[in-house]
Amino acid sequence: MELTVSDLTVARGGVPVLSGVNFSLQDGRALVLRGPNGAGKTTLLRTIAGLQPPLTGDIQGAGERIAYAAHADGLKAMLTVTENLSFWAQVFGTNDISSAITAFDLDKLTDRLAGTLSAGQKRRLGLARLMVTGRPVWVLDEPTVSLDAASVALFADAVRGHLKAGGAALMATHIDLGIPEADVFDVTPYRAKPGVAAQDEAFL
Amino acid sequence: MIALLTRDLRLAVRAGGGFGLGLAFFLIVTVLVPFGVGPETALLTKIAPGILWIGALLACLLSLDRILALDWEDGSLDLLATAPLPMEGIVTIKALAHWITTGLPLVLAAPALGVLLSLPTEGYLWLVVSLAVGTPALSVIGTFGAALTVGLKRGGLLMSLLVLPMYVPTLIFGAEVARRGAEGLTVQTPLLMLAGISFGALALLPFASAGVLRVNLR
Amino acid sequence: MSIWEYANPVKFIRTTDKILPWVSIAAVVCLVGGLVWGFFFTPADYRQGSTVKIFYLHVPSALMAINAWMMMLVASLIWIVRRHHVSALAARAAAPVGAVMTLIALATGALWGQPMWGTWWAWDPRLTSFLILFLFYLGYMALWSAIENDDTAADLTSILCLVGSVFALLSRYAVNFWNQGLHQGASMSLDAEENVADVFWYPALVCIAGFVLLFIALVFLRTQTEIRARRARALLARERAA
Amino acid sequence: MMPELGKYAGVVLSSYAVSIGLIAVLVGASILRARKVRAELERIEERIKRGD
Repeated sequence: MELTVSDLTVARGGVPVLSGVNFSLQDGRALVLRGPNGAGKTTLLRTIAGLQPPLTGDIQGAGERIAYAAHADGLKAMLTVTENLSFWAQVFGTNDISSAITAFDLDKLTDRLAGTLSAGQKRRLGLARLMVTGRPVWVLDEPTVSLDAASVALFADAVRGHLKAGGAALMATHIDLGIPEADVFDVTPYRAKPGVAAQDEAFL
Repeated sequence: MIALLTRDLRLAVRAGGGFGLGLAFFLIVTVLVPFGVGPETALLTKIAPGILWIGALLACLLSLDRILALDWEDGSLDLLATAPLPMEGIVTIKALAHWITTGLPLVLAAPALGVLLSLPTEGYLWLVVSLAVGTPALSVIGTFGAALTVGLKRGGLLMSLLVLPMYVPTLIFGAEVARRGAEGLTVQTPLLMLAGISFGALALLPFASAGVLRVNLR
Repeated sequence: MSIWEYANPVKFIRTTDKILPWVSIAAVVCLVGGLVWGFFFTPADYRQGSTVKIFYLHVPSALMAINAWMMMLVASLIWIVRRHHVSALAARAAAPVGAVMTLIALATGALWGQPMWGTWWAWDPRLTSFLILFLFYLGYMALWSAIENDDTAADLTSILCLVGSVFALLSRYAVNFWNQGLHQGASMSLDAEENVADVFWYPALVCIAGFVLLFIALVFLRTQTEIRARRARALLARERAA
Repeated sequence: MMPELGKYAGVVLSSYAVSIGLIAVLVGASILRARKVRAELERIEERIKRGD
């Protein structure tokens, strides 16, 4: 299986931000999206995750294969680390949360309420959520925000392990993740001509 | 689905707010009424079913914006939308969790408050039955309102404006069951209508709620 | 040549520009004619006295209050199914007109009720349903103005209109059940003689025609305005983007 | 000219006054806004045309 994006145009608030995007992501590979702020990386990722419809074009191999992680971690402050993780495990129909806890070095924090964690620890917990989804394609939006160097290394290891197990990862990021085998896809050439929202075109 | 329900219930218990707030509000409304209309037992007996229903309705309304707004703010709603749960299921569970944390305590507390308003003895059974049958509709309709206004800043007031007119039929039939029960009349027709509204809302509104939620997430 | 061509904003404005003056004139003629006829040249009813003259305002406005919501419902369905922007904007344009019609029906109903029932406001099922309908109009308009993105607003309000219609209908039955009411039965049944004598009936028909034409003219005008406002926003957005 | 309204003159006249007033406000507001938006749009279109 592979994730294939063909001739994709994505829109933010109806205004096209990226158009004619083509790439494919094989299982076992990682792809890093690059581009300046506001280029439309988040919009592209949200579209691939199925949260918003594309304006034009086609996405193959997404849907039920995607595990999406956004800027917000979706953590509940009043639940413990274990409870947060096992909730998502149950939602995605998996059981094992211990390997995710170990991979992101959360062992000492399992009984802490998520609300009492530091920003970096929260982020690690948010990323550990990906491992319990059991989904093959990770779609990550700025995964390393507020992570220190050691945690970035943990994250890179987790991604590498995921790839080795036959998964794939699509990431938008500015910093070097320390995953040299990842391909890089620069969205800058695909930036849509500044235009108006598709919904406004009928009125021009 | 069950995981989502247990999570929401656990959060309601831990964050306080859930069980306590609606109940306290219900209590306050009921206690304030005699101060407003005077302490005559005969008058209170007459208006008790209606007051209890309105108190329950307002207590329900008070907590509606928490149904979806919290999950919207911390990003859980986005993540849930990509999870293998149908959106219709998510909104139904959310409404169910709201009912368990708000509607059910109201049903259980209503008899105690009935005492304060000198509800006649025959009235208790039908008061509880009418609330038990009617409050699910309030939660489901409220979830629709919450889904409509989830992305809006200061959506709370707008949501009340949208939801309250939709509460009218439930309130009318619910209070009618309670009133007829208290007066010892037959309750069959309004009770059937009330049950019809609850079942109809439960069967159809999740589709509308899921639809507007998808629009709001995009 | 299909009817959907009129869903194109430019085409809609061009067509309605031609029709609008005629509809407006016809509306004014019918309204003035009907109301003058009804007010000055009909006798007082033997039972209700001169209050029967309120009939010429109350019935047409009540009819239009319901018809306006119906029109919004149809327009919302068209938007959901075919996604024609003009349809969504027409629904938006009709809402305030419908709300004012509801308000007129409520006000004249209350004024009429005073001498007939001896009270300004009775929780009569019909009056009550109109009050609820008015709340639905308010909520609908508030939701439109609260949402910034035009398409999102159109989507959400059209679903609200659908769901609201069901609940408005339910409320109608609920209040009927709740209070049998003082209001006379439908004064609009097919054989009108049963309810209203011809002498009152003919001017009322003219008034109804006038209210319908007024509604059409206002919806055309307001839809044009909404289209122009959208176009202005779109042009500004294009300018900013360029 | 004025018809005999009898003891109900008050309510009948106020009905007409209220209704005609409300319609006038609605029509007036619609026309005013139509004018304003039309003028605004023409200004923008004019400016864009000159800009080209």
